[in-house]
Amino acid sequence: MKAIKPQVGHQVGRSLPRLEAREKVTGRAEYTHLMQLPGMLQAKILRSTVAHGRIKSINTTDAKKIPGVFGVYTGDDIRTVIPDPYYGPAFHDQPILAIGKVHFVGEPVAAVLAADPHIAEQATQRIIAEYEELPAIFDEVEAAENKVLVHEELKPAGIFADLKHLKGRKGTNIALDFRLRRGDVDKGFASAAHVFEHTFRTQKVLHLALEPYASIADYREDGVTIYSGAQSPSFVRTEIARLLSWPENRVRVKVPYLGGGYGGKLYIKMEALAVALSMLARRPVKVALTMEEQFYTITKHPSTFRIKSGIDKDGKIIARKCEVWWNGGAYADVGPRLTQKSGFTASGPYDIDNVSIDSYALYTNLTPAGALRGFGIPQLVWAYESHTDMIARALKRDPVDFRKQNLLHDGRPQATGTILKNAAIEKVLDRIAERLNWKKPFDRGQGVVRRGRGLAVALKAVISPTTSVAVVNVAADGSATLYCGTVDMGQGSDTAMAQMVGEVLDMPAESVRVVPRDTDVTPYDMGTLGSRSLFHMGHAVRLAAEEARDKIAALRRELGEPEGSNTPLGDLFRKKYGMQAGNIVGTGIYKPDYIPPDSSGLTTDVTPFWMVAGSGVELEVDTETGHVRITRLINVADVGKPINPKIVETQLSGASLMQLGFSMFEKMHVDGGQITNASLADYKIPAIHDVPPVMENMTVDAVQDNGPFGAKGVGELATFGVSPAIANAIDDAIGVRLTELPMTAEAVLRGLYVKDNRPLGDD
Amino acid sequence: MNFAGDITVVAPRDAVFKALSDAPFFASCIEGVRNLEAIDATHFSAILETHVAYLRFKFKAEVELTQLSPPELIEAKVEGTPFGIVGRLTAITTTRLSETSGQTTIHYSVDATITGKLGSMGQPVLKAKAKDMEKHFTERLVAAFAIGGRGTAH
Amino acid sequence: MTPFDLVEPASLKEAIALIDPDDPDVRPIAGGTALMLMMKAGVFRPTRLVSLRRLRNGLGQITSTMDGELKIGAMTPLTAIEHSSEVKRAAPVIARTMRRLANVRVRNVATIGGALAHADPHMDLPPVLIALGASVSIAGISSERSMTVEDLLTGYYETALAKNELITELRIPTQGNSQAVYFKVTAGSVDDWPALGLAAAIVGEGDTVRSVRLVVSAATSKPMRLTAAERALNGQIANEVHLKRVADIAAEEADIIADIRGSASYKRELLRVFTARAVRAAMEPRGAPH
Amino acid sequence: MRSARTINFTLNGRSVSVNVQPHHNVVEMLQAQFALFGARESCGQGLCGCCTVLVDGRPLSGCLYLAVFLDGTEVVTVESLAPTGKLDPVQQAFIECGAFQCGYCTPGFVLMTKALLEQTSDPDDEQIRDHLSGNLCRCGAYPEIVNAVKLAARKSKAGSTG
Repeated sequence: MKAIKPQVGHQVGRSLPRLEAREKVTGRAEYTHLMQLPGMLQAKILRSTVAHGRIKSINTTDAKKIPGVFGVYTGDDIRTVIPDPYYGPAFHDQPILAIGKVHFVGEPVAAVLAADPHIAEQATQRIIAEYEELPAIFDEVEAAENKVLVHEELKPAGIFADLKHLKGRKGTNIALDFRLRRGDVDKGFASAAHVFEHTFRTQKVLHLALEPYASIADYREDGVTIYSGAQSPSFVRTEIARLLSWPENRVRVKVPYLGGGYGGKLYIKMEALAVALSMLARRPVKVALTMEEQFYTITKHPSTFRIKSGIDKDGKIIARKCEVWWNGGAYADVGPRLTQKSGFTASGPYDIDNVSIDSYALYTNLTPAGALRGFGIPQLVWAYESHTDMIARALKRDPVDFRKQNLLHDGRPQATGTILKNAAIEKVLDRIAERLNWKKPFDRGQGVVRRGRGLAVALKAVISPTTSVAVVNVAADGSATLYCGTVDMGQGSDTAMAQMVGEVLDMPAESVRVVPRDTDVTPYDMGTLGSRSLFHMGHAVRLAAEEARDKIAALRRELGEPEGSNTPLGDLFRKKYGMQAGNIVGTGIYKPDYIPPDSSGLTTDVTPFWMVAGSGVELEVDTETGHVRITRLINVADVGKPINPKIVETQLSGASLMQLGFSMFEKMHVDGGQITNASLADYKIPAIHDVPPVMENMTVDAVQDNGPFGAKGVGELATFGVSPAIANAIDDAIGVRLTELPMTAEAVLRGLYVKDNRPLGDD
Repeated sequence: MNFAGDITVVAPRDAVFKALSDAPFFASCIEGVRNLEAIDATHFSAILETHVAYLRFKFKAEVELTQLSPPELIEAKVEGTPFGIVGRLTAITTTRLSETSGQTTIHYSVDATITGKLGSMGQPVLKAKAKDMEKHFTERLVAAFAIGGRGTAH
Repeated sequence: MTPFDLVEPASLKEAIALIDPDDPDVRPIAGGTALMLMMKAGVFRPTRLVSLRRLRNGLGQITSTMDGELKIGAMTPLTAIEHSSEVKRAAPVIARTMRRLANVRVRNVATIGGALAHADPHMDLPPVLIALGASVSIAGISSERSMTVEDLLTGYYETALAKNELITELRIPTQGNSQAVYFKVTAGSVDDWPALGLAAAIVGEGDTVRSVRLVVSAATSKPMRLTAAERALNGQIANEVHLKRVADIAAEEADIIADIRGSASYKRELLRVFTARAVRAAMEPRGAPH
Repeated sequence: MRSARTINFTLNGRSVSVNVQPHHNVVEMLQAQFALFGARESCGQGLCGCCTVLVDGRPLSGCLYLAVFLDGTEVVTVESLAPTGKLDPVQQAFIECGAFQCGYCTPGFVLMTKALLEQTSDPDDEQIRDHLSGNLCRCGAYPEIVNAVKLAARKSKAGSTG
């Protein structure tokens, strides 16, 4: 092996391979799903078979009799150790095991513990649960009518002040109603030369991390240790401490590498159940789900988006009304947050004087929905960028020119009123158009196969306000260790953070040790989500490293070193302590400014940075079968100054491929509340043959002035524009407009047949 | 999962209604139903056992006649629990009868839901099986009325 | 999975004797790729499995007879068939089909006998084998019999095999001037179970179809010959006008099932399109790429 | 209780003998009895490739293969590829090309690549994609994986000739 030579000098901007690369290619990287503790029991879960119902009885007698079964537990048992066993980041609405009622097919109802998972699984089949079925509701728009109620009463969590007014509200499925009013949208429509209204829908899809959800809890009288594939260990600690009425320092959360997260492993998932079972069993307990069970855990939000735009005679968008219904499933998870935060930018990256936005979080009797790479933005962009092209087409305007006429620019207020800054929207659009040779004629083909091209651009406000804390510890030999709570789930954060430490302390990034996440050791971080880590934790890490650097400088001065001395650190420590001893510890805390929106949804400071990206697509359509072949996929993003260009490129590439699956074929099919394709045999994710033959992933030349080293986040960016770019290209190729995801071959062919006035039958 | 179809038999509507609302007769037309027991006039229980190749599926089923409007409408609700595997089968069946020139057409529709493991992974094969059972049901029904007449299924 | 016993007989006779025809919880297991899925899903909980692994030596050969008939032992892994030069020579369509069949790991383990006995209508090989006119040899407790693959597959997972019968060999007759193609049509991801499978084997003479076998799969509950379409093609000139007619006949005669991969109406359209495409491809001059 | 049995096979170059239950699959056996976690179950249906092991040189899905069937075979897991700490050219290529993100699927892709290069020393793009079509990477590192396989082919060649 050629050893990779540690590089001295600038560390930021290096395409350094991931620090943990060796662990991963040798199969030795640690993941919770694979961990074993001595004396550990395995849990298997009995899940609800009705979408909405009252639990009449749960008979565990037969299951308990199976040799090897340690115990069988229901919600009542959980309550003996955790009296109020409801959890969740926005609402405390989700019981550890169902209590009284079940709210979706697949909801955990009982759990079996055994040393042998085969035995535990077998025993779950012997539990007899009886339900009295209640009417269920599955569609988000129907749920808003409140004819069937999922929950009797809303139970917002205390941590978000702006949800407090929802406490105890009855008779509604609306968990949150975000409202933004800017200018006068009705006046705008009245004075418009053209008004367009379209409705778009997205389907239920899954994160489908290849490492399914897993948590292990080891409960002792004096504390509990949790090993978990969690994206937000600090939140898990807080939430478990709350459930147990303990101080946080008795809860320890350790997070090894994650086999994928994509938003699914945020907040709290299997941890509470693992802790409760460990309390009941007084043994370490592992709750490790199967692939099928992931379909009953958390999904992306299906959505319906009705969008209406008024255009003046010159082609300027003067008014836009957005109504979005988010299908949150049976428990709120972080849906209300998503409803609000994505609502800020629902009107898109356009400069529009009159905007009205209503965004509703709805309860339904489906698997709960939460964050999934983009936090609602891909659903919104799908609608508004399809809408943009439809308007351009109807007005016979070039889609790029029409966008350019209406784009938001730095210095102008975005819908919330916050002034846009460091948002290279036009640069991104121009680059996509340039890569697509937009100005040049395009061969759309003749005969069976037709060709088309399309693009889309998008804007997102990062989640705010959130806090990150980091510690940099320089040892007496001069080596540095970083303690931070950002979870590396494949996005390469450990590497990027090490590069920042290396940059400040002038040492090779690969020599910096990044400590695995452990809440006993690594300080607080709000969570690894929403492309926030590089910016927020990046600043905390930078500040911690700078403090360490300053302390080293002070030490040099104290020891009488001349200005500009480069005496090795080890020698300094020896000089100070007489031997290799001591530490220098630097800490950094970062929390950006934020002003919450007023009752009209307006604020002058909605985000510390704007996320900007877009995609361009060329494709072929087989007009006899509807098959779409994407021949070229271009993703362009504004990431400020990339810390690690190679990792940035692969993040863009990977995110766009994930969104390609959501765009073209991924869909959870639901029949009577039951997901009927809950396996990789029937729920397909993109595989190697689905990758477009040509992919280009690039960043525009930009600097985020307030970012660490000019950088900002990247993880979600390339999900934004993919779906509408494809839909726009399909329309360009064959004149068929799809308004619902996924854009399957069948949907395309049906569209063609409708266009030909011979619609396909329904059977 | 939805099924619907028409079956025409050569018999007057009253006779067909009477036959179809007779639980033992009705059950005898469904392949694999046994141990039919009447709990009261409108509630029944039975065991449904069927197989696909070497896979056996056995349900404990409870049937409730939710509406009997002679001579044209029968509605029933079926709830089944499989043995040995977590799941649930629910079905709402609607049967309407119409008579034209001595023939009665049975318009049936079944709205069935299967949850649990069978529902998450077994839908395609169970659907194929249900289609088979549908055919079988039609054949038996037509045959039952064929004595002295002829029925057609389509 | 629930625990079970595993027996590994060394001879075919012994294996058949170990399969109790009256006990539905006893099954033979070859590669096991399909059976394992059933057991993991909990829909099949055997008490005993009879492993056929030790029969590989006797039933794992690929040979061809003097008159060009191909004989493939039932325990031959799909990979061996995929890479066999004899198979490539006698029926190149099989090697082409294999490339997109399941994946390398499954093909390394799954056997041809096990695959046929599994009888999942979505599988790629059965329609191809039916188009090629293939048969299987079947061994029972005291007798042997032979059956076409077409007759073997009777429904979704259903075969004409008695419980204690085992497929011992697959036989593919010499193809002469016949040219065969298979279209695996997926509706979403490129790698998926097909929404439609369509196999065609045609002896053509110029534009004229001398004999044809057309087989639909995946969209139906078992792979089925499109006999009406075959009749309409036989002896006819396969021009576009006629192909359109044949495609309509095919779409009319197949009993198409809707599932998550597509509605019946859509699959019927696919069947129309691919009937024509398959005939065109199989009528192309030899050596032309498909 | 069903009877366990003893099987003998070669695991990463060493002869081993182990007691297994008939219903245990290869992944369970490797994890429980040898603490080898490179092969791991994800989809449980042989579709994702996370559980890939090489048996007699051929890759198979360890989650769908009964452990008892390993009797008399030669088994190679990802852990054997860097026996002295020196990475295999395939592993090195995956690192250099950035051919993974979360890493959960990586051992499977590495072993599949190893098997491909044993068969075909210089595969083209289509052969690579066909061979890897049954391995899933939810992070979407496929373009980098294809590059890595090509780089590994070059490295392996250079290694064997030099």
